[in-house]
Amino acid sequence: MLPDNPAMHEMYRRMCLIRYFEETVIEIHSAGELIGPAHPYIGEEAVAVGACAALRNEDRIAGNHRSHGHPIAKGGNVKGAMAELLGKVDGFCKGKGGSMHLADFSVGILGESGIVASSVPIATGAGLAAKVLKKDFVSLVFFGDGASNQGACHESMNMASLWKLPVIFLCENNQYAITTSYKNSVSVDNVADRAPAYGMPGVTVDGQDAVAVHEVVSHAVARARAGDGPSLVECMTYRFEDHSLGLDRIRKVAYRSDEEVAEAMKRDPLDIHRAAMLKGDIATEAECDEIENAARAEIADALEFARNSPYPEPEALFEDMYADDG
Amino acid sequence: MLPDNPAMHEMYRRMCLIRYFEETVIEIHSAGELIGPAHPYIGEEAVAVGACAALRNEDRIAGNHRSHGHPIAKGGNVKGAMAELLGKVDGFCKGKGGSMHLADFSVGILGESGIVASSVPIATGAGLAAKVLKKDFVSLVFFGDGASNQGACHESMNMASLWKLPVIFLCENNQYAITTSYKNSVSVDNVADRAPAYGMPGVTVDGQDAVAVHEVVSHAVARARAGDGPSLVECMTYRFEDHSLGLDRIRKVAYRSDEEVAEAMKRDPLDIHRAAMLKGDIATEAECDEIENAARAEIADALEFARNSPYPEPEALFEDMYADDG
Amino acid sequence: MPEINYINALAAATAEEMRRDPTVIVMGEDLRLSVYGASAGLVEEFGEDRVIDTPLSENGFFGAALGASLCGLRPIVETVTSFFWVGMDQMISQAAKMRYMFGGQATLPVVFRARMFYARGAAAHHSDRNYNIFMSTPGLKVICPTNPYDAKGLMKSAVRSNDVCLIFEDGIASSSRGEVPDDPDFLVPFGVANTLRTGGDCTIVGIAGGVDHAMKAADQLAIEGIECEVIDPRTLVPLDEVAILESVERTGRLVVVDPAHTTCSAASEIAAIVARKGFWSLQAPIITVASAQVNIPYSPALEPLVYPTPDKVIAAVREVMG
Amino acid sequence: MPEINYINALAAATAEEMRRDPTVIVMGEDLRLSVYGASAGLVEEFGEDRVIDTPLSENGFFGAALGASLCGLRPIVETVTSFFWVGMDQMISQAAKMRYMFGGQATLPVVFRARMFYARGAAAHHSDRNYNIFMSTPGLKVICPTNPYDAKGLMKSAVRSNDVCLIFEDGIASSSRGEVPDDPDFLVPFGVANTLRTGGDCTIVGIAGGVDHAMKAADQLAIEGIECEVIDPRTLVPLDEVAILESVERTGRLVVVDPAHTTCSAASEIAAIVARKGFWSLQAPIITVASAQVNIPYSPALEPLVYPTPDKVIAAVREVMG
Ligand SMILES: Cc1ncc(C[n+]2csc(CCOP(=O)(O)OP(=O)(O)O)c2C)c(N)n1
Ligand SMILES: Cc1ncc(C[n+]2csc(CCOP(=O)(O)OP(=O)(O)O)c2C)c(N)n1
Ligand SMILES: [Mg+2]
Ligand SMILES: [Mg+2]
Repeated sequence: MLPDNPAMHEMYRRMCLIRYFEETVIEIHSAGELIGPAHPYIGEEAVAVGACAALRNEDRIAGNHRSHGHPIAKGGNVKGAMAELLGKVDGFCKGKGGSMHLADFSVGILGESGIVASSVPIATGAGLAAKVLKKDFVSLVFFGDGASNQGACHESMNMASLWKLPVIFLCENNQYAITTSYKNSVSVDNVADRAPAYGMPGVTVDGQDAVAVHEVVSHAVARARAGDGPSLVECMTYRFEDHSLGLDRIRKVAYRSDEEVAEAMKRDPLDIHRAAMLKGDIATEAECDEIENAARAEIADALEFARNSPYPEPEALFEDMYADDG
Repeated sequence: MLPDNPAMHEMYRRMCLIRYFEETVIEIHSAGELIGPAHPYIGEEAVAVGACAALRNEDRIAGNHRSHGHPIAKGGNVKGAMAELLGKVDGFCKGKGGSMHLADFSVGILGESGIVASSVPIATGAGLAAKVLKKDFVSLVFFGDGASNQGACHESMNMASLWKLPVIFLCENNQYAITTSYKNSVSVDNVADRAPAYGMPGVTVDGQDAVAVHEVVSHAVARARAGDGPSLVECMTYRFEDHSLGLDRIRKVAYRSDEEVAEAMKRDPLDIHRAAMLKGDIATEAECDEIENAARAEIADALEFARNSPYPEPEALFEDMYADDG
Repeated sequence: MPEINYINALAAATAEEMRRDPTVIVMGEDLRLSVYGASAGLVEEFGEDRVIDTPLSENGFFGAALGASLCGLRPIVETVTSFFWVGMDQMISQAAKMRYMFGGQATLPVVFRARMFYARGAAAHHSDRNYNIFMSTPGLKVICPTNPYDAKGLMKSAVRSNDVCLIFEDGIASSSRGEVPDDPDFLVPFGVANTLRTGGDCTIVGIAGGVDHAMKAADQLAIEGIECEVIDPRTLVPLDEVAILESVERTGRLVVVDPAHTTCSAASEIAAIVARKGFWSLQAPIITVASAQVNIPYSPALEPLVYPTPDKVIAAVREVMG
Repeated sequence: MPEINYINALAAATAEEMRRDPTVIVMGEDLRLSVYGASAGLVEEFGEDRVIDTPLSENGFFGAALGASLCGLRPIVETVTSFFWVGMDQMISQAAKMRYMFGGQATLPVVFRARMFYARGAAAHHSDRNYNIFMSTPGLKVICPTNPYDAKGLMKSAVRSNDVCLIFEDGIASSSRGEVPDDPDFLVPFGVANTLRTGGDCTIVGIAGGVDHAMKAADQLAIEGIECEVIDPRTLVPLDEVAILESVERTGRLVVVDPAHTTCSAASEIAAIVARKGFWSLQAPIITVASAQVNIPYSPALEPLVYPTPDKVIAAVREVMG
């Protein structure tokens, strides 16, 4: 079932925000304004946006190193994200986390993680809290095809299934972990094929199509909220850019053929969503343009905001270590 | 296919050795002669013996905390095992390892591990060496139903399958991890149901029947040696004794009903094997008795030997830390 | 005050805090049947939702406890020091770092209770005393109660703390008995050392099981007329440096007793602190009496040689007395 | 001697040893395409059987490397310090303990090469400098090459060693260039410190990236007439205590520079050793210049404040000079 029209518009808006955010990041990174590592989400926007469109504000998410798309999709504000990337006080994490550690607890974002698969148990614990406290939020965790091979995923899926926790394990299968094809790292055809090993449903879905992702995740969310336990959703997608900004060496090595990249880029998730809206009379060309323009402006504002935000004071170095001691 | 007669006899002999070894351990433990924790294998003898009967001397095994059965089944000498338990210099490990760390590299025993599931990656690495060095030994690792939930198992099975390593993952499903039923720790009906998640064959077999175990493991070994990769074999079995000697508290708690224990003990692996030999005219009553008596004598000798073996000298404390520095 | 043993003090602290605060839960292996004693009676009183037996998946359930703590629960996790290695990524990458990394957004009220086995043939895989490693990692609180009174009071403080607290339960201390208040608001604060004995000749700082050795050594030395001041820091993070430095100012001498491996130990850290901040008071070298830098052997003939003993402490004090 | 950079020195050492000994293999993530530079050209020369790209499963493949080493291979594993946490059980329970636990039966010729990121916003999850933790655990050799010469020579020694060797590659050092012998049997031995500069006023021990700061500080101080002796231990296990103690005997003063967190650091350990064995030579407190006890922040405004700098070293030396 298609989300209603405002939801479809909002999904497009968030996909545009992510795209332009990432384009801006690439720009300022190559200009030397941003120095840390950063992993662009371009090409995968439909995954985070489709998934988060199935969630409520109080639902929790956790993510990984490819980290800008998830918080924006969940409704985190882009100013806080951009300021964080520049290491400024108005960043989500007061500049302490940076690109790989975006988090906005106010909208249910429990944080990204630079250690691959490390947030999977965290998200499982969020589900445990929902169950024990008898609250009806659910928890969704984004992890990659590479990450799926970590023991943390196995342990988490097993626990979530045993305890029927409201958790959605969402694998973003962009087909590579840095240079390694999932065909050389995952010993079955699809990551979702592992769901039966935990007694949970597993689905593989077209991750370039936000509507398709939304639908599958909505089922998983409904199941979780009903107390029927976790699901594994694998979204097949493709990373259009390099693995990471700042790891130049990888640009030069040919782990993906030009044809493969070109072929994959034909299925741009923004184009697909725009086309779906036009085709379904959900938005006009002008409305789509309007959404794009507004998103562009919002990102430009965010950059401006981030640039104007001050750096943290030296005293901040010692703050936020412990909760009890202020 | 049944092993030949001498092999059937040898299997019985090793099962008897394990049984009497364990009975002796329980005895000297309650007399205070043995002080460390020790996890009796009584009731599970058919698993280790059936499995190791399918192996050659140069094949490798690794194990866990329930650690006396595996080395005896693989042909490790019982004197070295008993002396190790008493912390004497003639122990397998010169008294440094004790019950949970038996190892006899001379017959392919890469060692037991007190950390649950920790030897699973080790055994996988042994398989990797066989492959890279183009040797035809295989590697078999024993782990419990509880252990199967550790991430180490997931990672190891995935790697072994990807690389088609000659590894047999042998789960001793004795149905409990200390007091926890596998039904509350494994989110599928059988541990072997997880094999498809790694693209490898998985079989559940009656672990009280050494012949049945031998047959299934033989298939897995043949497959491994042929370069077709790993298998997961789950042996359904039952621990007749307490989880551990020296953890008295657990004796008192009723995590298994008396009826359940009594029912399980009706299927004694030694009785089953003896009956199979008699029924198949593989051995006479007298031959069986003779095997038992010889085994009893061998264990009595081993205890004598262990008692007479000296304790390590204080200097030994600093020996065996590093290979390069002597 | 009733006299109870160490394990029961921890059990009492747990039950009291669970009664006080419905968000407190316990998680661990075989807790419901209380295999190790500190969770006795909990499932009967608080039900299966709050007393959670986990599968053998330390990395997974340590992380689940942390995640749950971000969403309103206050988990108490029971484990063994050696199993921290298995769940180390969650302990370091998440427990210790999350709050800071997220600019203070994450609050992680989790307690990890870790038993430390000792002597009696636990051997290398079950004999880790790794509090130094968690001291080294900023972001965690590290607590070593050495008697039932502290066990209860520090445990209750840990449950009420909004930070990740690691409680290391030394095998030696865990058989001790002592008087313990039953006031439900009895707490022992973090960062306040306990001076167990005063004396002007030498300061002995005891860590975890080292406190007992220090006291025995001090008793013995007193007979010879050497008066030692014995300090139990009780918490290693935060560490009561002031108490140690003031004592060394009075005595001019320092011996630190620590059953953990000597290299990069808590004992070495205290020595380094005093070598910097208390240097001008020192009249003799600082001696650390810690475990030999070998894995813990099984044999009853070898294992005792590894650890500090009262005799080794006495020898060290005599050495610094010159 | 050709001048090459640090990464290329490691790459050359690896290729030379692989040529010499067909049982040497490399394992790690994305090695075949040499994402990080030190495995360039290996797959072309040695084939896919000896250059193994692993899945993201550190605990699994660290353990597989150890298991393989028991059966005739000599694996070199490439990783990052922060990923040790994920594979910690294999590093501690197996790598460090197996040989001793099995009474010397297990021989584990494995090298773990761990990169340490530094500055430039790697943030908390990628900025661990955890060599102290592996020093603390008996059974491992801990190596910190600080220039291309040592990188190559120590790496080759590590590959030939029959023990588990951990090589920590400091981000600062890894951009350095220098002359490196191309003799295929060029080795740098373990346990022999390198005295980079002599001077009678103060000993500065530099660890990993701390060596560079120590040298810069010493150059600056020399202009003011303070002559420092700068020592690079090169290996932390085994540690050349004698070189350090002899230097302190000459200078009477000690500053230790270590980019790792200060608590329970290698720097604190060295301070503790000298406070015991070199006490009577000391004329001033021992100062350790190490990282502040906070997680590593991302912001370029904060991160540099954490680490030692030449200025902090200069201040420390001035302080001990009184
Ligand atoms: C535990 C761990 N190992 C290795 C890395 C280095 N690393 C960062 S991203 C990455 C690839 C992750 O692949 P995947 O999970 O598929 O996510 P993707 O980057 O494709 O989105 C690797 C190996 C890491 N950060 N953490
Ligand atoms: C990593 C780890 N966690 C916990 C323990 C404590 N422990 C020892 S044996 C055991 C149960 C193991 O169950 P299973 O794997 O089924 O083997 P079994 O004892 O039934 O043979 C537990 C929890 C341990 N030794 N290692
Ligand atoms: Mg990927
Ligand atoms: Mg079991």
